[in-house]
Amino acid sequence: MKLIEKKHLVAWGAFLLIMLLMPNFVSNGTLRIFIFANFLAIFAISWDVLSGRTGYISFGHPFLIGIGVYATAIMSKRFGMPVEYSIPLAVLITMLGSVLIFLPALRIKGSYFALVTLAFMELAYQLVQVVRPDLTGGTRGIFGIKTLTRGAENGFYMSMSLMFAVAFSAWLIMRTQLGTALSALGMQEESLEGSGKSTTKLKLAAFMLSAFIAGLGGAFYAHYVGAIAPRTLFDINFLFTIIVAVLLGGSGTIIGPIIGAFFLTFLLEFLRPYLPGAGRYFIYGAIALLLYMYQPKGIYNLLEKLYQRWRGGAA
Amino acid sequence: MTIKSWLKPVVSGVAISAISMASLAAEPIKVGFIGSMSSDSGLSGLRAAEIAIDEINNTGGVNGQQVELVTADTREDPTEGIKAYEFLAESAEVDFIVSSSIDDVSLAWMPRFLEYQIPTLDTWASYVGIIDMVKDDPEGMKNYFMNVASDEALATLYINFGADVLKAKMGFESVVILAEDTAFGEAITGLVTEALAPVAGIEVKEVIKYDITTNDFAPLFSKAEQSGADFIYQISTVNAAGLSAQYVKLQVPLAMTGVNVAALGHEYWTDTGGAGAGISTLSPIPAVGLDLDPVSAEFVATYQSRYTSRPVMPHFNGFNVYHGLKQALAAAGEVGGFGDGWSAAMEKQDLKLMKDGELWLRYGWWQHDEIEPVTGRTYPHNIRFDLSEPFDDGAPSMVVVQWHEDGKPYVVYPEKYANGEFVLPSWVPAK
Amino acid sequence: MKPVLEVRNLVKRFGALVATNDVSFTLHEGESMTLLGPNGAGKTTIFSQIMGELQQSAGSIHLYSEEISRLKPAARIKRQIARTYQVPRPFAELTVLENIRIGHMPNSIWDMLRQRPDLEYERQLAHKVGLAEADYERTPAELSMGDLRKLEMARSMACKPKIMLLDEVFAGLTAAEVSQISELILKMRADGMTFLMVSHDLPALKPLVDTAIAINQGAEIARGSFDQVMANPAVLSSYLGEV
Amino acid sequence: MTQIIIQGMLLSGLYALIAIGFTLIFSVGRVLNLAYGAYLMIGGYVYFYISQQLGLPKGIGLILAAAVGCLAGLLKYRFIAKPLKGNHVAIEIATLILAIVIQSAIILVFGESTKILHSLVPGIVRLEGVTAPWSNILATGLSWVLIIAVFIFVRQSHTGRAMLAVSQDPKGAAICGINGEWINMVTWGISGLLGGVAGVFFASYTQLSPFMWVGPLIVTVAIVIVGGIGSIIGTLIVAHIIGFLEVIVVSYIAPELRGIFTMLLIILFLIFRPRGLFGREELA
Repeated sequence: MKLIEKKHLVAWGAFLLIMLLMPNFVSNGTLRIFIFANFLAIFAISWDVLSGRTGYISFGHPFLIGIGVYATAIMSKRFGMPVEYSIPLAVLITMLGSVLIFLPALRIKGSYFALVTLAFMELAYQLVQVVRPDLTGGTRGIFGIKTLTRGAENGFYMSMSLMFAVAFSAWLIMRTQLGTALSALGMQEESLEGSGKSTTKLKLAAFMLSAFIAGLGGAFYAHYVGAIAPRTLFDINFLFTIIVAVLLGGSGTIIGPIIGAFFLTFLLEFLRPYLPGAGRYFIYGAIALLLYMYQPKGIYNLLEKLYQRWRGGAA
Repeated sequence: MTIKSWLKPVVSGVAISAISMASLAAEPIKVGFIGSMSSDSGLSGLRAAEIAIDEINNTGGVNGQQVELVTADTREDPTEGIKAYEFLAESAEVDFIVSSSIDDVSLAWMPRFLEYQIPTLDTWASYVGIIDMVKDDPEGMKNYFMNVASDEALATLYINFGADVLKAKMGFESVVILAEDTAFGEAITGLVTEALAPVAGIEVKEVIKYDITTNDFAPLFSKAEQSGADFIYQISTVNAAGLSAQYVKLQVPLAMTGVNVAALGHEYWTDTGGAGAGISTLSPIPAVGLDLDPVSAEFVATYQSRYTSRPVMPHFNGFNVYHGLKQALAAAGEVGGFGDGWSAAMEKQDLKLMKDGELWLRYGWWQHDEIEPVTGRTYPHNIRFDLSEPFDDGAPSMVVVQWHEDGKPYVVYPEKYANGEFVLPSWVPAK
Repeated sequence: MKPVLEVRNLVKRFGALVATNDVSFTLHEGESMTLLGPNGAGKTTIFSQIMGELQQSAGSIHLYSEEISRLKPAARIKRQIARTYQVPRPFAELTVLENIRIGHMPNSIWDMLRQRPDLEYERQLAHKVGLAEADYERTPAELSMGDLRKLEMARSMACKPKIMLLDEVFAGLTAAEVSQISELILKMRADGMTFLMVSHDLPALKPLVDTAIAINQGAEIARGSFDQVMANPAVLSSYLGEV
Repeated sequence: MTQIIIQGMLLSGLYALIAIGFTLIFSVGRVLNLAYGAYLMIGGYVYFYISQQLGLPKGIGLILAAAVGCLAGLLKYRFIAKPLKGNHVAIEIATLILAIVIQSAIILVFGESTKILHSLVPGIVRLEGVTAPWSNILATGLSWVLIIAVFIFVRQSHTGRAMLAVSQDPKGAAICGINGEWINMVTWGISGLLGGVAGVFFASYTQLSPFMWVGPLIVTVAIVIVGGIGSIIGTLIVAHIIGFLEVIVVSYIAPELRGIFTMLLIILFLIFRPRGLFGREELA
């Protein structure tokens, strides 16, 4: 079941094709919305690789993303480093930074692990304002970061290719024996140990993979928006958006977080004309809460069930 | 056939029938408003834009074209600001953008401005770095204008206030700076320590920086008291109401002045529950407590008859939006739209608002090679200001406003605009 | 016959409670031994110490003459020892074959990524323990207790052990399933597997073991062949005492 | 020195007051209610609406703040904690989402701008050159009274002992005929009530804003983690450790480092001593 079949590749191909053709169908404004949806999808996949699979719930994911964002922003803006170097370095630094939340995971889990990661995010928020504000830009953040693209179409193609590459690679990895082992880690850590597997090694793999994706997404994000501020980066609202995207779409899958990210971003944009202010988040949050309470397995699962019922009805 | 090409005939069909129904030709001019819809300053700007556009449409529009307003919320968040700017540029395809964005948000969407080149007027952000961009890249920034005096001009006039009032009148010799730990706080701290001391002869005893999430200022006020300074200079944009409320609740026995963004609004008194007395703040003009010229007074009358919810009076940026938007549309009317000639036509706009036969407010621009005499540098596309009495070349860049214990704001500096005295709160002993 | 597993003077204390009280035994290659005793006698605690899930308070454990008392569970399993649990603990959302795969997949992350799973081997194992072909793609929730035990056996066997510790391997099984598992154990014995077993199903256990050690309150009370031990009055009274 | 002691006592009293309702839920339900900060916010805004916008007496404002907080607690139990029973992580996620929903609801009703509450009791005292607002002295006193009251309630009353029983062994308690459902409702209700009252004091000391819930939530989490789960006395002591630590950091080291020590405390304790200083039991 976890193996790669032709129909999967056909589905991925169709997905890629639709995305590639998207600029022909929709306005530039919609493309801009897609760009943010793509980045959110990357962050959601990163969260899911760690928390959705292994069960180590991270409440501090913006901490990881923030490392990538700040690393590339500081290196390219303050030290004039070319983007070709600053982005890979930022990804590396994010992976190193993830060790900080990996070490606690060796001792604690569940609510306690979630709280530690939350504390790390808050700590990062405060430190970034105090330590070397000449580099981090303090409370105001960093402006005028070199942007990689100009125009909605280019931004769309860049974010879409990145999202697709991340999603497809993550999907491939999850189809390997490593993916099976990571899922097993989330289900029964003790049994996994009892089967002779080093859970430490597997956890490290999950953290590194998640940090890799977070750092990559964060670094490209920084070079897309061109401006970052700690208040909106190390923020509970941002964390909320990532987690909700995964849970709504369906955790433990790759397509789920993508569906969730697209659904949420477009919902927010759809509401903009009716509720221009922060009131949008009320409807957004209420929908998220209801879906989470009554459809905890997410939209993907719901679609799957509908599809099966439809097939059952047709047959 | 793409959806776009399929939609086109439908859309143009609708458009044609609309044209045949209305005798007026062409599509409307679209004006985008970008700002924080839930903040008082954002709302001031938005309402001012609505009033200005209605007035223009009622008098026949711009060259027969009606003007339509599209809004985008920034939530005072840089990322939301970028999304909002993109929405205006790409989804709404506006012709012109008027912005009530704070500094951070304007800086965030600035790369998008450079990309789209949609004529844009800033009415809140005052960061002098943006004006420097106009100086360095006149071609790329040609469609950008800022009709609030840049922060360097604000600070310069404030130093004079220190010399003329704080030192000469109150006898204050030393200051303790209580500044939020932000880039803005750092910049103003730098200006004050470098200029207030030598120019006004006031010694800086200590600089206390605090985190913007601070809830409890009591230990900070104790520290300020212990420094032995004569007064507190506060620099507070984010947490300003909380800081001043606690100042009053704790009855800190030192005068406090400086930058307090919360006190720039007319709702300050009710928001702080009366706990805002004695606080003075610099304010870009038109400020709270400032008398108005007849044209602006009429705008306020319209505003107050139309909107009953807060803010009951537009903030300074509301006036800037009202007058600035009208100027931008007038420039577009002269050259037939927001195309190539617009920037040059906008540069020539010069609105002189008189009160009692004197120049009261001026909405004109510094030209590219024009040197401001006091600072000795240029401010292209920044609103024209005057830094020394009698302010006959432009309005002053700012006034100092103080909330007295009767619950009213008074302008206390400069002399020409003052309608009240700078006083100490009742619990503060005189020097 | 050479000794493969040696337990020497094993002691485990939980506060004041002595759960394992100076237990020693040696298991030889191909031998099949059982630990007998009432509930709470300390049998599972001994299993857990051998596997490294619990750290002993005193004494030592040797595998092929190498001391393993301080090694992590994964390292011990690598040295070809595996166990099953009293209550099966399968991976709830993985299929039967994937559950087996966990047992035999490589240890290095790189190999996990690179190597394709050996489906043929997984099927063989599943077949060997008597799981039906139709169940291979099912999840544990859809299996009977008997099938879960078989799955546990298969997953342990996938670790390619030479010594297997079976904990209550017959609990919750139908008579038919008991004889299926018994047959499997006999067949594996014939292939050279060494067993240490615990079960309350004494009639089923009897034909499978060479040696028995009776334990009560953590300490050994008798040792010998199955029949000898069962005839020991101390053993009888400890069992009767339970009832 | 006097200044440190007076300011430390006042801040700690406030922290103890906001932490106690959270401790109660954590000890009985073993649940981290991340929407707890929102109780404080609800309490503060209800008081603001009643006593400042409607102009009714402050006492009515305080009572209604408590009542609405209690109601919020009961609703949260009925519609979130109960349906997700046992799944701690799911409750945490759901309460986190709820906190955001409440935050947006407050923005819709009251707007985003900061509001200042009139002090419950206006005026200040000057002690040895240190100013202390009456309102804070009252909050400190009230926090002691409430903590002692909750302590006595839990130890002495029938319902309180039943709460202890449920916290230690839910199944055993059920066998003994304790109605776990009822006990849970009482706990969530009281927790909401305490949160509402604490919110009035917290907001009148600081300010009201739709984002004010995060700060006190973090402080509360720190107090409960360091103090030990469900230890009421631990809550009191650690509230003082953290309160004094903050005042000392602000006065002697650097004001901007204030929150950093709290965060480090959380991280260090969770990793190295998850049962806290006075905790009874470890939560996996």
